[in-house]
Amino acid sequence: MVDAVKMEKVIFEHSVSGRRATVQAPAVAADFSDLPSALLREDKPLLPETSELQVVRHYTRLSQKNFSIDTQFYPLGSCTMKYNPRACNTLAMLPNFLARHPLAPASHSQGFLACMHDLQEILQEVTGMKGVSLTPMAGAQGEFAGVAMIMAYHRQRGDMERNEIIVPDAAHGTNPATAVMCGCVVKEIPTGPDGDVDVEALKAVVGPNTAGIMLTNPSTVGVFERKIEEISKIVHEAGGLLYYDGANLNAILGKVRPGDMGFDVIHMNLHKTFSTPHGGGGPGSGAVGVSERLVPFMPMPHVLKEGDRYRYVTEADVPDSIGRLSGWAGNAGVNLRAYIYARLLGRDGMHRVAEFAALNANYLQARLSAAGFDLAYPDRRASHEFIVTLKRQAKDIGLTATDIAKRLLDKCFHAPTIYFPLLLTSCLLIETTENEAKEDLDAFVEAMIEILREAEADIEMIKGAPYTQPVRRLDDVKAARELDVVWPN
Amino acid sequence: MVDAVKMEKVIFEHSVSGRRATVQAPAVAADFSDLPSALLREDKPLLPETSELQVVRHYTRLSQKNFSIDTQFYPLGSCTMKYNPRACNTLAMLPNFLARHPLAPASHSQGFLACMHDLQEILQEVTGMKGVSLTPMAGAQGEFAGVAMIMAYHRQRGDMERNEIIVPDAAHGTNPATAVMCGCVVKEIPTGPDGDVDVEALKAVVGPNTAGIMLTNPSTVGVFERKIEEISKIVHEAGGLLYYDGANLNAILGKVRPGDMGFDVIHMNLHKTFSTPHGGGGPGSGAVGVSERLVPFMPMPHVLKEGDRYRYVTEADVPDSIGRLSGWAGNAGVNLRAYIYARLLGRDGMHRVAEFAALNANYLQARLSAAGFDLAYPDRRASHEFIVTLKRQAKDIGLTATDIAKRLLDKCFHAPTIYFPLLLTSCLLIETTENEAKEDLDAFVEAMIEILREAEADIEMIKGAPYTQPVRRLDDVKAARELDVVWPN
Amino acid sequence: MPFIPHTETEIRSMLDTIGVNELEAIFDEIPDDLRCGQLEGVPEGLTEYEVTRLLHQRAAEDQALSCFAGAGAYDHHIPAAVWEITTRGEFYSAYTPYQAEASQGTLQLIYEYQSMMASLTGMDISNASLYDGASALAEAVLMAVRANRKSKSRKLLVAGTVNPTYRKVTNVIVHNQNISLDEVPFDNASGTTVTAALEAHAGEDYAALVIQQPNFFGSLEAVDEMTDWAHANGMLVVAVANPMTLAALKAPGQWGEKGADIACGEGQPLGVPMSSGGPYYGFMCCKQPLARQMPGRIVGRTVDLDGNPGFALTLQAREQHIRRSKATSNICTNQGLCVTASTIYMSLLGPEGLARVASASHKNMNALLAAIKDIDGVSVAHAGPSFHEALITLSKPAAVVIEQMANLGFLAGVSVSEDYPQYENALLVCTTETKNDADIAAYATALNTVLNGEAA
Amino acid sequence: MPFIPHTETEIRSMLDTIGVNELEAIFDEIPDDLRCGQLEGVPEGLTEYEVTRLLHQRAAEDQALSCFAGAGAYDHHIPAAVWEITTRGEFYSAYTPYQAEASQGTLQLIYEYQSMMASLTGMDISNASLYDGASALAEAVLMAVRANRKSKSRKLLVAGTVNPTYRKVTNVIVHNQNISLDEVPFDNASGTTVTAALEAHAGEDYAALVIQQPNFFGSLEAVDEMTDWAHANGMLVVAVANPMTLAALKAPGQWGEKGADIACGEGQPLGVPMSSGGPYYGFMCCKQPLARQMPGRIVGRTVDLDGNPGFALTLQAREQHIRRSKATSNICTNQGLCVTASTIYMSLLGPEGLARVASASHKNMNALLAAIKDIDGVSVAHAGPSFHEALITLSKPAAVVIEQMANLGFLAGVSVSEDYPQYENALLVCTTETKNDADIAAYATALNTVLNGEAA
Ligand SMILES: Cc1ncc(COP(=O)(O)O)c(C=O)c1O
Ligand SMILES: Cc1ncc(COP(=O)(O)O)c(C=O)c1O
Repeated sequence: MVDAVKMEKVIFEHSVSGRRATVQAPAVAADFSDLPSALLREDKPLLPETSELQVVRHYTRLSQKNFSIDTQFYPLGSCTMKYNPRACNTLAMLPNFLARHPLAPASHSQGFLACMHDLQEILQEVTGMKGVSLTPMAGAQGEFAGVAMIMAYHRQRGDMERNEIIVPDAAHGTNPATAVMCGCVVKEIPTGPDGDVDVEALKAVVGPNTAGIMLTNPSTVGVFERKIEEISKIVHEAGGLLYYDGANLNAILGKVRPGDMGFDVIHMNLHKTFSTPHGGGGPGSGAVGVSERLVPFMPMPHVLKEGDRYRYVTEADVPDSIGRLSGWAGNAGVNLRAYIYARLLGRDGMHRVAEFAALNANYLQARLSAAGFDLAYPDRRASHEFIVTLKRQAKDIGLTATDIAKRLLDKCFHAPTIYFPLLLTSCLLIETTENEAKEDLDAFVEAMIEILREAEADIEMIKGAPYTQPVRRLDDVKAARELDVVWPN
Repeated sequence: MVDAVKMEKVIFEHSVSGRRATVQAPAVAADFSDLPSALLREDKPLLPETSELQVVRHYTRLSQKNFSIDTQFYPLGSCTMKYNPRACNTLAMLPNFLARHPLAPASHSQGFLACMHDLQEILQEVTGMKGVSLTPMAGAQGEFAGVAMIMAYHRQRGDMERNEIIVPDAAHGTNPATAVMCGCVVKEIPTGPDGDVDVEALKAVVGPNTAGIMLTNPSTVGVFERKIEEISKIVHEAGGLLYYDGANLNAILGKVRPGDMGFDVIHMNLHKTFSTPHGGGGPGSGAVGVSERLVPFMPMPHVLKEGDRYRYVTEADVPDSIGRLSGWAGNAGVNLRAYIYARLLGRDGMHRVAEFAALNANYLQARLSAAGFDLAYPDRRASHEFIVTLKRQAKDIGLTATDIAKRLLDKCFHAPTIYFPLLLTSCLLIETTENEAKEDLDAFVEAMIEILREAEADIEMIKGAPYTQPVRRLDDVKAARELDVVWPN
Repeated sequence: MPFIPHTETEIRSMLDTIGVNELEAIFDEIPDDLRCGQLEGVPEGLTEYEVTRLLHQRAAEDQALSCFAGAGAYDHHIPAAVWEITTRGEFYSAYTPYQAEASQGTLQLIYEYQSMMASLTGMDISNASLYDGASALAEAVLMAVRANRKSKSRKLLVAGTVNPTYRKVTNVIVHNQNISLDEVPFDNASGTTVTAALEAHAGEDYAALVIQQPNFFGSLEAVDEMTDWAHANGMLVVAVANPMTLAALKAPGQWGEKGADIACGEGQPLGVPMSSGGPYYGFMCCKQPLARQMPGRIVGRTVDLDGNPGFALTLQAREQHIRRSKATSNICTNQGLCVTASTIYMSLLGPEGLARVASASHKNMNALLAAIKDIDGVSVAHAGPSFHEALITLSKPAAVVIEQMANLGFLAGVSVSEDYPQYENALLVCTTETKNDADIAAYATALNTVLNGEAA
Repeated sequence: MPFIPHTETEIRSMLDTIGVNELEAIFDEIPDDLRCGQLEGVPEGLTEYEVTRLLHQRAAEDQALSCFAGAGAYDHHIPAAVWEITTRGEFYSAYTPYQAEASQGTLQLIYEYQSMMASLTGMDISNASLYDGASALAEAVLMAVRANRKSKSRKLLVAGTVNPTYRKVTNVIVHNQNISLDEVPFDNASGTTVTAALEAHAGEDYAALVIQQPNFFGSLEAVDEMTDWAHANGMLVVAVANPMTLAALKAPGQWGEKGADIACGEGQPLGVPMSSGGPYYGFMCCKQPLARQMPGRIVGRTVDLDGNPGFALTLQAREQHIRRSKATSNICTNQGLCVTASTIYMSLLGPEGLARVASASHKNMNALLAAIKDIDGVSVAHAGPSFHEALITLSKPAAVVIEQMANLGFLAGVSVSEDYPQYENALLVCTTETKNDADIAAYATALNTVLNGEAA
């Protein structure tokens, strides 16, 4: 039975020359006859020529082909797929907020600036840092800002040689990539069998060229770095600074503060811990917090409060700033959503985030372990996420992480993370946030058990999954080999 | 393969005692100790105890189980499923409009009242009537207002005997039901083989007790009543008034005006012709327009313009009004949407509505006829809709209207109307509005041909349709016999 | 051509298929002399941007007032999720769920709604909505007359404390069928119905007694006694209820010995914006024996060909599209989308949340009365507890006060002396959970200024 | 507990399963002395209603000004459908489409987006977005340095008419890698780059020449000549474009003989609200040979196990999660939701609609300049055509004028003398299709009042 409900043409296939959504453009025909004709375009760009109804229908139907937090449990490790409160969206999209030009004078922007200032203060408090700038537009840009500040700090002290950034092998790919973008050399150190950093390896690599270390804590393998104080001491004594990759902040929010652990700079993924939506790929916000010594270097602009008035800093206020990272002030609308979320949570709510994220993760870990799944770090507490390894099942019945991931889709669960961290093969990185209810975790466990049974009975069936999605398993190799990235190919 | 994606529990199954969406209620616990305890409830009402995420997820998922204009072509005859422009919704929901209490003083309501006044004027113009009241809350209430005005008119003239309302047998069920609600006796007259009213039968039934006739034109069988002027004369000469059921106004908007055809009162389904959404069952708006003689009887309140100020009429302004039909002024927010739609269309747009609705209907009729489907009225023009009869296919291969309807769902088309008009059995009443594109009509024809072929090959397969929906064909008989209308049953 | 996708080429080819030469030819069955003219009264079309600007201007003219008015329309907080989900295209732009298999979303939601309303009201069954609270009362009255086979009078008793607009609307709708309402006077001092007033009608033939709880003044009626009295006198009991208050107050189904027979009212307090009075929705619930007299749509749970559960419209034989002139009502299109919003609202609030809303609304009224009762020129009309509305009388005409308060940013309340001339300069005031202590203090200050020309 | 569904009973049972006694025990691997304190700096939690009220108040403080400012952020009309669809939960709350089968909606949309952008810019391939226009230029610069294997200098030439903020941001991002930008001076009278200025660098080793069209002043550069010159001198050409203007202007891919090599810029004009400067998105397109140097995600069309078409992320080997320190960029999360909005926007506008937006914006600038050029104290800085922005100089400091105009309800423009000291009291003004004749007249009147203390 062909499932017509699943099909959706490419928008250009709905296009008919001359058709258009007339109410959406000025009533007067276009006329550029006063401009030099050599500078004008001759061809008609390939934009759809469609009616408004066709566009609404097409994209509404496309949207239905996505899994999302609003429709499915989404235990995607490292991604912190929390509920995105609808109020954050509604309020951030109040007409006056949307209509504000980024260069509107401060005199007419006190409402918006007050929100940004309050958010800076809240983030400072929960991270234990001494300054916050909201301008980085995602985690990776926050990392960039952080490493750039570390470099600026060393250089300002005349320390011209420090150009090595130490990165554990379990780190997210953005960490080493960022270090390189900042002109640094990456020194990789291994992770021990218990998930903690190999301190001896660290000791071996620190030295006069050490600019800093980038750490995630809890790390990307889902465990809290117990030797954090020792690491901090080693790096600081060597003259390096500590960078905290705050993508996993959800695991410790309200419990431990990176500032108290000795970090000099942190980026936060507000699109994770502060629940701004991920939007199918972004936008995010990678706000950075810094310790005292890095305050002068923070990226511009941030908001100052003078008396009861707010304004953005100018170059004159912060001569040592690493400068601007975006055209204006970062993803303001995302920061607004984070602010609203923070106010809804409040002090008490902040304390509960990590508590319940960890409760859920440890509960799920215990149940899956009891159900016969192997844990990557069976002797450790889960942080807000944990790793199931499928080495045994892969060997015994050929069941891979990808198979489980695809089959979970048929059971209406988004798959856990399977491609990361790179150092573990055939594993599932499972993160369940504080927002999910016990019965949904239980249902997930049932689904996992069911898949295991199905695989034991008929591994070929599992290899064919998913069966209920708009498409079956896709040919990634063909996608890369026979590149078809624009229509018509 | 069980399609988990299709399943959705009842919300109460997500409920856990003590769980709640805490940010949505005041922080202080409830306390009614100052009220007489005998008047307080002891049991906890069965409302879900769920988290905000669970609620959002549940209802988002439920929504995906609907067909709708925004996702499918929806050729549901008599229902005028037009595109509901998103701007109408967005603008009608501007905070100040939503926050206006119905009894806010006129001095602080000039913006809203101006919109209502302008809409009255526009509707008056396009219907050719002399007054418009926006208060009826749906077509049926518009009918009630219309018949009540007719009765009030006769009574005011001392004409106490007129209590018969003539209704063609093809009329929508609301027509006779309304007449009865107004205390009238229904006189049914037959429809001729060409779809026009049987004039001789009409002549036989009119008389001194005739209060009026309720007509739909084009009628519910999809053809324009050619003898309308004659009918008008017959009824008026007998002392009766003419009621126009404007549910089909889309067929003539910008082409003919009911006022010019001699009608005394019309109701409009703004949720059809003026494209306010149908909302899965409402709300609608059944604005009424009246000829000169019925102006004093219009339902309250409507908006007056005095100089450049607007206000609602009071009882003192319109002592002969039939009175109020709703707590305030009808479905104000729906009327706002209709107003916005009318302004987007404007004069030119109004002229094109019927033109293109009829073009689409006649094109589809011609194509389906050429494809071998029988038309109920092969010698007539389609108005904005038309009827395909399946008598032949029912006899030959047992294919019914219901079968086609259900199978169309599998092909991603909403079914045409199959339950109405009652006088034709096994037929499809097909309405395609002006908003649908030619290729979508063509695709519909292809689907119809395909179903015919499928039925010829395997009628049992067709009887099992639909296969792709969240449920297969439902047992209506069981639903009525073993009534399960509240949870837990 | 707004919203019309046809290109010239397509129009030509479609006309060819039809076999005509021009668009006009499609209308050749319409007599020439009936063709309409230029429609000069309709303004030229605007682009979406122009309309957007116009509507923003119009909205800006209607400054939002701090709302202390109720009288049937209430200013509650509506969670953002409610309308974001309600206006999703699949709910917003669907028709009535006649094709059940393609409408499971709407159908299941209505089933859930029915369950919630039946429980809130303590009834066995709920319909899928009527137009609004006022017209729902009219339908309840018609239903009671149909259902009470023993009564022949076509008359009902209605407490004078029932919303006067509801009574007017009901009268407009039912009087054509020679049904009439007799008013039971209330006690001016307490603002509630006293038994003596009912006793005056003992033994008379009435189809039903209509009681509103909390009543129009926000006061609490002795519903148990009234219900028992009505039943003892062969009448049915129609309850008019504010569903928000049912989180706290005894459900109509539990009034007295046997409970009210029909409960109806305005659904607006449950997640529907005030929006100038509509769209709202009327709810109606009843006891099982009356089910087949119920007007409006009902959704039932059943099974599909595979035996899986599913939902469909049921008991349609009551409705106009089947039963025509013998239907229980002419209602067809109802207020589905508002019911969608309410169902989501009730799910977000839950029993505890709704009770908190009720409690905060009530406590704010206590606080408001405390804050204004000593202002010169203000008297609180009724002794006894108020839920979240109360009647006050003023030293100046209510209309004047309302106008001047509006200029200070407040919707002061609703003037009711027209309907209740026994109270001079009477203002019905209301508080919901959206008010805080500062709002109440500001209101009191403004009222003092308006009445006494000075700041408090 | 905001957004936390756990009941006490559930917490107990979950702790039992884990095998601990209390919540705190889950954190027993964290050293005690690291536990954080009370977080006194965080205010108490608010209910959604309280936050709603607070944010409405804050928004009301920022009165919307009639916007005549551009400089990279533009006040275009955004059809209502755009964000109503974009914020549907399925787009809004989905992650990056790593699980392709469960993300076909987002993936197909991005494929459509790539196709539209590639066509608008006249390029072969587009990525799925970068952060914003400014940082996109930085990525383009890094990409050009990687791609131009013949160049060893790690230097680029940049026209002085390229948005100065973009140049600053680029510098912040690339200087760590010892890449630097040399500025090409422009002609003060025309506000455009003249060939002589380029000729000064003939034969020098630069990786690329960066050209903005229309340039920062809204003036039109001789892009064909500049492109050919750069190519003749072994440089790549990086075009910075406003995609709205590409409905009218020659696509960068067609500049000169061979076309620019990389096109980038700010996507905001295509359906993204001004929103205080973000989130916007940077677009980037290039010619086929440079494809594997492209930063960011790319979606490709492929087939599934049944041979049906489907979409997936492709060329991931360039990206940080695979290539780590050797990736083409560190970008991971991009600006997907804004791309969603833009794709819907472009579909609603189509080629003709976008051209009309461009044309109306341009004509309004002609009208504005005509309306203000004779006001005492105003001079138009540049001869030659402007697209929809232009530089004017004033008799008073721009900052003062902006402040006073704001008090009259206008955002007068952007002050640019800090970046271009050669122009005194310079204001960059902009018009879009949202302005009408009355708006322009009102602006002129207000400007005259501010400059000359009187009504026009
Ligand atoms: C551990 C870690 N670090 C860094 C990042 C990068 O953040 P972003 O994607 O916002 O750039 C991510 C998320 O993707 C992450 O999981
Ligand atoms: C011909 C006709 N008349 C009357 C009605 C009743 O209108 P409503 O459903 O708005 O009450 C309808 C639509 O349902 C109809 O199609």
